[in-house]
Amino acid sequence: MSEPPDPAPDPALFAHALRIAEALVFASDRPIAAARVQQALPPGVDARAVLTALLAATAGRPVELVEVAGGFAFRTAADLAPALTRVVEVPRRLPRVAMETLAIIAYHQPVTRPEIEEIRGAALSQATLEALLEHGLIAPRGRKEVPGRPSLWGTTPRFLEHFGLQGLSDLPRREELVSEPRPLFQAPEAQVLDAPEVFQAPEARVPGLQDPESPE
Amino acid sequence: MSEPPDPAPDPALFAHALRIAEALVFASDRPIAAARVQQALPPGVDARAVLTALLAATAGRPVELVEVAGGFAFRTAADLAPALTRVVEVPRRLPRVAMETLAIIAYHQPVTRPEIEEIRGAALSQATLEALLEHGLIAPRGRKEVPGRPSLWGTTPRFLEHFGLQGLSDLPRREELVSEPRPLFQAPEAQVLDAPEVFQAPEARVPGLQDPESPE
Amino acid sequence: MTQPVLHLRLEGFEGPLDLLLDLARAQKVDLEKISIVALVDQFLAVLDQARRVRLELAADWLVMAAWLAWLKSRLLVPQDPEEDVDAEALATALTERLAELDRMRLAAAFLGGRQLLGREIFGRGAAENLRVEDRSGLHAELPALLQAYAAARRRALARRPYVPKHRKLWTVQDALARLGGMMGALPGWAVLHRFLPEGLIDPVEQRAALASTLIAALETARGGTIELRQERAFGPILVRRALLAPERMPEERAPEGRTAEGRTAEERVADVRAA
Repeated sequence: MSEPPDPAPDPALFAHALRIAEALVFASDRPIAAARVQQALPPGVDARAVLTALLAATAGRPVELVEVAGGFAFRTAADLAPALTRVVEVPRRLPRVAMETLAIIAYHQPVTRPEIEEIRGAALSQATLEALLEHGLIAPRGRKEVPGRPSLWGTTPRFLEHFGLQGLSDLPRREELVSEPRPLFQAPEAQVLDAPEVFQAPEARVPGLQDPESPE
Repeated sequence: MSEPPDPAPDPALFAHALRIAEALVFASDRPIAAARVQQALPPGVDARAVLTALLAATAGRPVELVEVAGGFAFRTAADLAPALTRVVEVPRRLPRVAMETLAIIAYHQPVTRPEIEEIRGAALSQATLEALLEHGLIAPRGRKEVPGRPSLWGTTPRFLEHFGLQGLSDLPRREELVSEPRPLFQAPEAQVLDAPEVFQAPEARVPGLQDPESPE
Repeated sequence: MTQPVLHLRLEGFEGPLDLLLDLARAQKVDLEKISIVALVDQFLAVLDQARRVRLELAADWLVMAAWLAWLKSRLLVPQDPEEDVDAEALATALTERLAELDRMRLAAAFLGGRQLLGREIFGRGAAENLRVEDRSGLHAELPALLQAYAAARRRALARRPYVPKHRKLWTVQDALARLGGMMGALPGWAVLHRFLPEGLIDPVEQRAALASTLIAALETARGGTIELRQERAFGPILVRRALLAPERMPEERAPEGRTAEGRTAEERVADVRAA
């Protein structure tokens, strides 16, 4: 605004203006401009002068006035931050693609990227592999001696730690997870042959749906 | 809380604790429980003692510590209201029906809507209940096991905060709520209000549990 | 002139109880000591004036008026000992309701007289967030890992085009040869399954081999070299070397078991397929 009409106003008035300014900055939900502070002050008191005095008065206090973009605001003194900040752990979930990739590496290791893509039936982005690497869940395990010598990937001890596993053998067997065809008469001598079920095909064994490349 | 372990701790440590407590409570817009303050303090310093000291230190400041809704918060001093409301946009007051309904809920909680209507001798509009809900002043408190299982209503911590109450025990006792012929409440010394002063709760009514040094 | 004012007045009351309380307060005595009879008269008078302005009045006003008129008559007439309603008790209940409504009014006034947060008193406008989120951790659960594997495999398998599998079927000729070769070493009854070729995994191939072996067994049994037996339907089929006339080939002789039913080998195969 204009020049302060009185560079040394009434001390009591100035003290009251200081109180108003402090309360106003405190109550404002964003940094408050000097012009807005001016509106709340008694006439004849310059907001700039009041705010400058307030900057000096609150310096060293646990909460100090600071001038930021757009105006004035109160901020916790920097030296108190360690005592006040409470660190909250918000663990992230792996995205679905990363989780699937990790699972395939766990079950098929050592495995190349093209093999992972083959198993998932979808392309695998470099970013996904890098995210798993960054978390320390997978590590390269040499190269496969085929044309192009692709890297082989395997899981790390950190992977076991994360998922609470003693070892890879703690993982459930693949057949328990994916219903792939089981052999009917795997061990004929062990089969109890008077059990009539032997002759009945279980539903799961519908021929058309079987894995063309039977794994076992 | 338990007894302060050390009635006269190291002054430098206590001063540091005061700074931490001030910054911690100042940073939040909601009341902070003493237990939360305790977590941030150096070991061996009792939060209650620090907060009591802080109540005394900030009394009369434009932004003072008050005990409200089971915790501690910084609030602008009452005498600055006229200057602040000139700049800060203030919400409208609740209509009379809403205030009466709120009072009935506060005194009769948990209470059903038919019970509120019975006391008021008039139907209660959905809009009134919704307005109170929207302000966060009331909340459902389960259902009453009577035919129709009507919802039970009660007041929230925000209700206490909104009206500057430490707890429900800060409300005048029912016996004190008598209009004529005799005047009820002594007008508290400093409160200047256009609302009838008779309804101001005197400090003497602060129950024993709470800090004897009332914030007001 | 007063009529429109009265009209507005009644509108201003939140129901009959509200008006009653206002009238009771006008008696300027303790609510416990109000005169119910006087109160009733005043209420009816107000309602009467209101009705002169407009006939329609809300039902709850009229119900209250009727009830009050009845209550007044009970209070004035000496108590009938036979009467099961106690007018005094009803009057006390009404007084108590008025007193409670009055208390709640005062409570509302108490609340309204407080300095309100956000109106007169202000809290910190821009709260500082002292929480720091540490998102470096990993939310890892084994079930999620396993589900991911199963989901990836299922999806990949479902997407793969169906390619009919090349099958190596065990022919009746193969079965005859295998049966003949193994018969010599057979000491007694043996289960037919023992004559299936080893290493068959595919269930279709297994069933084909079973059918071929059964046909071969039936054929051989017809030649009299072996005997077949089945204790019950779907039970195991047993095979042994024939004890009598090993080289004979009787036309009509049927071995024991289900072949006695006179069904052809092809029908039996059909049975096995259907199983």
